[in-house]
Amino acid sequence: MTYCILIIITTLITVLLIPFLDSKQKGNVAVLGVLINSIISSVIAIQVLLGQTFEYSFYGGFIFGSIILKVDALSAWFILLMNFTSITAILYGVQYLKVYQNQRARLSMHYGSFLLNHFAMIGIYFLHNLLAFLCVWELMAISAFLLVIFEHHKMETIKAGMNYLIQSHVSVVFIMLGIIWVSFNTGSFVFSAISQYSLSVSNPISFLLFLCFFAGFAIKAGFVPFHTWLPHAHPAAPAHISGLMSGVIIKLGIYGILRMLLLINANFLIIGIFILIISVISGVYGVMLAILQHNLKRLLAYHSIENIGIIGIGIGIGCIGKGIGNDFLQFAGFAGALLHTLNHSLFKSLLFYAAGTVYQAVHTVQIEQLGGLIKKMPHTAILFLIGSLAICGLPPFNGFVSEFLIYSGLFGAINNNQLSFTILIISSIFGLVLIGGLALFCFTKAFGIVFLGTARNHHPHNYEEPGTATLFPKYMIVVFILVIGLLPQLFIRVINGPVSMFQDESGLNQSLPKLINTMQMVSLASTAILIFAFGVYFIKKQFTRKAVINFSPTWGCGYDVVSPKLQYTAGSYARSFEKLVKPIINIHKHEGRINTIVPHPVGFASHVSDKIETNLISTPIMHLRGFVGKFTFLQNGSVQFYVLYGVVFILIAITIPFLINSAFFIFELFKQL
Amino acid sequence: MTNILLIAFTISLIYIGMANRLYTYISAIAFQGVILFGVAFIELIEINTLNLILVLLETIVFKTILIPMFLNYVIKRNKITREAEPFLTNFVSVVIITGIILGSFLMSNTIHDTHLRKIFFVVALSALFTGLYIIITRRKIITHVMGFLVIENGVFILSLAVGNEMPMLVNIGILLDIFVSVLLLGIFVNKIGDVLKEQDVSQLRNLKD
Amino acid sequence: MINALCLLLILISSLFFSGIVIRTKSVFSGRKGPGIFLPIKDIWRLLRKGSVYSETSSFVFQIAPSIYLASVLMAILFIPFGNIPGLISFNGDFVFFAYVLALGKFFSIIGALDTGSSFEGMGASREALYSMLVEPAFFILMGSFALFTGHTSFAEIFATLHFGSYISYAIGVLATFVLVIIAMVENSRMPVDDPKTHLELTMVHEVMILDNSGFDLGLILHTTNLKFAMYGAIIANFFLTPNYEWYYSVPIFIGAQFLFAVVVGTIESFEARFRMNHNPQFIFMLTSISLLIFMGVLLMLGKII
Amino acid sequence: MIGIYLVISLVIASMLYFFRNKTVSNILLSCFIIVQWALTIHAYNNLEIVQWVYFMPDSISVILLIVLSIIAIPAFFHSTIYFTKHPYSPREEGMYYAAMVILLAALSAAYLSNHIAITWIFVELTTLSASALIYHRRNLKTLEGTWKYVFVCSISITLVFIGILFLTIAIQQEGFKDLTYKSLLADAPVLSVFWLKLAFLFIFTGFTAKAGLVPMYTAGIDAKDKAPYPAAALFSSVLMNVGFLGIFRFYEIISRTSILPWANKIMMISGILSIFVATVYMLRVKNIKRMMAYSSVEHMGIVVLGLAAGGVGYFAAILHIVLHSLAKPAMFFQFGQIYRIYGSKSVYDVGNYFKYNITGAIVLLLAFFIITGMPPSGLFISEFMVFRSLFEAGNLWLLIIVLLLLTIIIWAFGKNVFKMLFINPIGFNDDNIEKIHPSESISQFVLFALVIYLGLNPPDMLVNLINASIINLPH
Repeated sequence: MTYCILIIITTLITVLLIPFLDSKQKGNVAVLGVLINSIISSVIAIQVLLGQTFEYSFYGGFIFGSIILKVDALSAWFILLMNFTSITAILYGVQYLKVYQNQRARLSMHYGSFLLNHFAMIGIYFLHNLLAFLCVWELMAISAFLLVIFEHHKMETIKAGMNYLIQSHVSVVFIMLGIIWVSFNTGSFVFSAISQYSLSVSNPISFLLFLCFFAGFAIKAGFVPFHTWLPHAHPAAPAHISGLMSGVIIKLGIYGILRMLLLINANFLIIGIFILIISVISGVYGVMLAILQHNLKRLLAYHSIENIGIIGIGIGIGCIGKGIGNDFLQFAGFAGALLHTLNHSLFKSLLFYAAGTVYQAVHTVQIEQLGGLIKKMPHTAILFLIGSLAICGLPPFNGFVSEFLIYSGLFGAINNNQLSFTILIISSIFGLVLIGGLALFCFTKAFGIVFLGTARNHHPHNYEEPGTATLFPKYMIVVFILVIGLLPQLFIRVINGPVSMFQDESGLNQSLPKLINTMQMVSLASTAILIFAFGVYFIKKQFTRKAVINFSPTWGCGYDVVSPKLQYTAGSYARSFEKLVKPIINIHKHEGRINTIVPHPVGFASHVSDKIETNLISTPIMHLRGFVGKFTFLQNGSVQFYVLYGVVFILIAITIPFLINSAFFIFELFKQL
Repeated sequence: MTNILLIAFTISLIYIGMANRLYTYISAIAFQGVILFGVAFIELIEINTLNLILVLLETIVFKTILIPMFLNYVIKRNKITREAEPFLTNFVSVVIITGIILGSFLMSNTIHDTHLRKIFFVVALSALFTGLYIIITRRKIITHVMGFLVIENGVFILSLAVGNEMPMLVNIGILLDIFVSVLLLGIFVNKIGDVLKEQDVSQLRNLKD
Repeated sequence: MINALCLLLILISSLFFSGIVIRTKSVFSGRKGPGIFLPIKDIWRLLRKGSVYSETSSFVFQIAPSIYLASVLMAILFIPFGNIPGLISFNGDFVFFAYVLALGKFFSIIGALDTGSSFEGMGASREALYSMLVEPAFFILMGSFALFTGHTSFAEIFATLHFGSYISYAIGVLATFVLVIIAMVENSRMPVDDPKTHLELTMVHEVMILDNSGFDLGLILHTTNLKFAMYGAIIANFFLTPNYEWYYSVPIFIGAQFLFAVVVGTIESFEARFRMNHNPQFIFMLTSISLLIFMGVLLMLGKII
Repeated sequence: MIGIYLVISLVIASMLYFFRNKTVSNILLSCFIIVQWALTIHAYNNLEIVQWVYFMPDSISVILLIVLSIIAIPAFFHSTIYFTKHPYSPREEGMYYAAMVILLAALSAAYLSNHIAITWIFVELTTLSASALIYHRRNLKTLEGTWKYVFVCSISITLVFIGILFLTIAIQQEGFKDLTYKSLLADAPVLSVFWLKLAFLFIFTGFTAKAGLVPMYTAGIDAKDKAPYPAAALFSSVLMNVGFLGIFRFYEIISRTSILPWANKIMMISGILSIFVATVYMLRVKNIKRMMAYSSVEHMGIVVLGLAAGGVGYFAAILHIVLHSLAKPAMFFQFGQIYRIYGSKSVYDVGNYFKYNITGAIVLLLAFFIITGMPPSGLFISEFMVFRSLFEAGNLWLLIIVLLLLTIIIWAFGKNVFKMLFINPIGFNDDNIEKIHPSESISQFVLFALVIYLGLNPPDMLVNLINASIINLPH
């Protein structure tokens, strides 16, 4: 309990302190606050993972009833990964915001809301009271919104922020409906009330309840078709916030879904299939759109959707495993999902930070204008490369481990006695592979075009590699990425805690040793790759010590006027893919034609728009506004009308019953005839 | 006797409906005042004299003499055109007012109430809605005031219907009557007359969304 | 130590492979053709040459070929030999196998992009697209084997893989076909790509390595051979059933490799290269075939009657 | 006590009008505050004790009275600021203060009266004083606003009177005479349904003008727009409450009878329509004051819905009224500062407030989150309870519609608020803009803190009062 009070006090003090400090100190204080809170909460989490229990309950007043503070293995896991990314985010953020030294008010708001955000997220993982949960949930959303609109002098930033705010409010609405539903039937706000209720009702009902909560959390997590806020919010936010959002905040949705899976006991088979399908769709759709983006951060945002899809696949097969009582499938599924949650938060934040560094160096994240950054910013380039390899799920990096877990779950379960699942599983394997391949396509493009070759348009001023302070948090992440990639068995052990919460006692942990063995082999193999690579390179070095090395322009097939314009662009790189997917994705082209004898300069531009967003969000809202707009005659400024409204109201209220009665009378008359 | 008076009152409503010129309205309102005096006298004969006097003062002095004069004064002072300028033609107005009367009559028939004398109810209701109707369909602000006065008369009749047990309500009604009329006309004469020359509501339509 | 046998054999057969292919082609085109060892000699010569690097390229360009080779070597470690598992073998190792190849591909692609040449970018784009399209086929194939045998590692799968009924033979043939084509695509040979073409615009793999020279080029060329040999080994494993002793299986293995090389040669001499925009559907066709295999397996297991 | 109070406030008002001197008026105002609080405390200590025949403090009236006494202080405070910043002739100033005092006194009396006719009289009085406040800035626009307000309110007050007459008819049939709420509650079950229906219809419609609900909300908007912002703050809080009180008291009576479901339907329709109208104009208006006025309409709609839904909704409705009438004035006070900086009420002219007045910007930000009822705002709790009551009453569709409309409102509101806060205004030269001292925002912060505290953890006193005030409603 004292821990929690400590956290609250720290947050209050820091938030109140920050506005009165000068710009440098603001940052340091914010770092300090985040560190303290992280350490405290992490201590609790680690204790819990080591087997202690953390549960307090106190009376929260007339409205809330009893509030339970509880950390179990699941929330402990999430707390840890949340803290890590928050720390890296603030560390990097302080450096990132150095440019804005002179705008003190802005910085105060930013750091203040960062601390609030961190605090709210801790609260989300601690609280087991639905109403209180909702409050901190919205607090988190609001503070995240304030973080996103840091560059609030731009209209599009505000637009994106509003979009995010409204959608997260919609998610709150869904969750609130669920809470009302439960509290109406049980009269209590504690989490366990949900399981009570779902025990008391039939499966379809509790599935509906689950859907209600799922919709709420899916908006936060960014499952298709609830993903539309991500591609707007991420590019608008400053880099460290994009990293935070994509690394941690959307994971809150995952946490919520997992929590609900623990509480609601519906037919897990149905739930699993539902989640699996929606996740495969999210994954494929996300990466498909990602390839066609020309804005680096937007591309990464779509990749978040894809990775959420992968996590969802893990959860889905976990549920199916629970449903059909396949212990291995269940373990692999949930373990894969949880591990991928961690992994994604690592490499995605790394990628966003790198993108941020690029932005600060050359003031654009338009892929088509970049190129050749590796020359001047080798560190950033390597970091981005590692991130890309990890996100493509290539060994020996961490992304592979979690995907491997999911794969082995799928392949392990392929041989079950229901045909439908076999089909389902093979199709989700297909989806997963497709996602992998597309991700590779996408990140070869991203890395290759942004960092390799030469600059595609003349970068105005001479930029350079940022200092150690900026690189340090990224290398922190890299260390973790490599550790997970090379020593997965350790993490499997850790993850056993939260995963076993999903398993019923019966089939507990036969699959753990099995997986640990496999993981040892995986780590062996991963190490082997590194050894091979270095070995070959070493041999090469030895072999070509005496060989003559000379440099010349790139071979232009005889055309020896080297110009950056000759390079392959991102658009042309994606062209071959674009042709394949044209039927399912809106691609708008603006093409200038040469129609005079003396050709004038013409341009070509293409951008892709999110079909789901257009059909699901924009169009309905347009119609709604149209409908609402029809009623603007009401306040038309003439007193007669104002009086008329009253008269009409009274008359209608008087006459309607009469009319209804007479209608009934006539109806009766006809009946008698 | 009361009934005859009340019927006369109803006729005056229809008369207002077909009237064209503002002076006709004013005279009609004055006429209604007289009728109200009669009705009040008959109805409230048995209540204590103080109340009675108050009521009679109100009907005769205020409703019949002061307000019409006041209206005349306003019309002259602000050089308001003498036409009522309704949105709808008088024919329609007459039809609708008749409809109102008919409707309130029908409605009163649904009441199974020995206690209340329906005629009061009918007249009051029709006066109310006629007044509202006038407010809604006439263009001039002063006609709004007139419509309001008609409503007030209706309320007065209704309060008479219950008043013989509860004089307090009648007094309150009178209070309202005097109070509001003074307020409205006060604003009217002092301000609107100064600011706006032609009493067209359309000039008071700046506040809107 | 016997596990290393397969590795050894693959390494050996990789030396001959392209030689055999070339010789086959020349025979079909009525020429005498070069010696079997010519390609290897070329590679050896390249290895000792100096190299020219593009000025636009960075260190990525220099490390890429090494990692490419390393990835293939790594992949080879997984290949079993009959009932003898590879050096590394665990459940789901073919996932690792596929992903480690993808790693190599990633580096070869960014290596190509590093030169900033439009041709190499084009080649890279095509390569990425094709490997993306070809991966599902491989996974579904392995999935159906996993379903068939109930195991999820190369070694166990091939150890327990045995053909009984007619369907199974059909499946075997189909699987072999798919693997052969996968090998062709992965090594960008006919009919997807023509290594002998001289127009950069129509190349896939060759255009990616335009700027590689000397040692790197050698590495890349030999990596291709290794890949061929590797796929050959996988195909060979269909025919190495557990009940043979190793002195039977080694000749079978060699024979299979040889046959595979000849087949490749034959295809290359009688098949014309597709138009570029026909390639995707052709490659995707593999996926559908492997789905057919999957259905066949379901039939065999009596899940669909 | 109430008698003394009325007399004193009348005296104070007249003195305010005649002694036109800053210090004197300040002293007088503080005196009035003291008297006001004295009345409040006295009322709280003598619950359910009839004084002066026609007045009896009960729980609901005490709650509203406390709210009024709280709001009165910052209202006067900001009025003084208003007069230091915008010079007006002492006469006008005196007029303004006198009218405001009368308004507050009339409101207090209207709250406390236990006789339906007396309530009616004092409500009438509020119309008068309010119109004086609206017409404070003497120009055509304010004149129009005043005219409309007076006219519509007179009509509606007449409707109320007619309703009372019908009620009288109803009770006369049963041979009762007494029109106090207590006896009405007692008699309600036996009264004739027909007359009660008519009475309810007229009284409800009449009071909507004050409460700012469909159908008669219209004039209130203009009033809040045209009145000086401290007065507007009062209009959108305590003045609306008196309308609500009128409805609530009669609803109590109705709730004893068989026509309760019918009345609920009427109120639900009115409530949902109010929210809808608010949505329509939130999307449209660019005048900040009107925007806030419409948001008040929306909140009253929510309140009425809660009342109509019943169950936990009763509690929620009262709580919502309290919280809203604490939160909304704060926003109006904030508006005063905005107006001083930009000299305009239009969203188009206001912008980048964050740069020019950071404290005020924070207030505005808070105001947005609190008034749109996002947790941890207290209004969220009351809204949550209202939604829950709707759910319990089985109006799931209604609930969904309401949620949708509220979301649209948040969007529309937010769009404007954030434009004001962050986006640079066009053609606004920021040299020689006045620096606003943060101390002027303290009252807003206090009010917001109050809203959050009362919402998240209402003290037992409040809870008991609310429970006591809904004791007459069916459970």
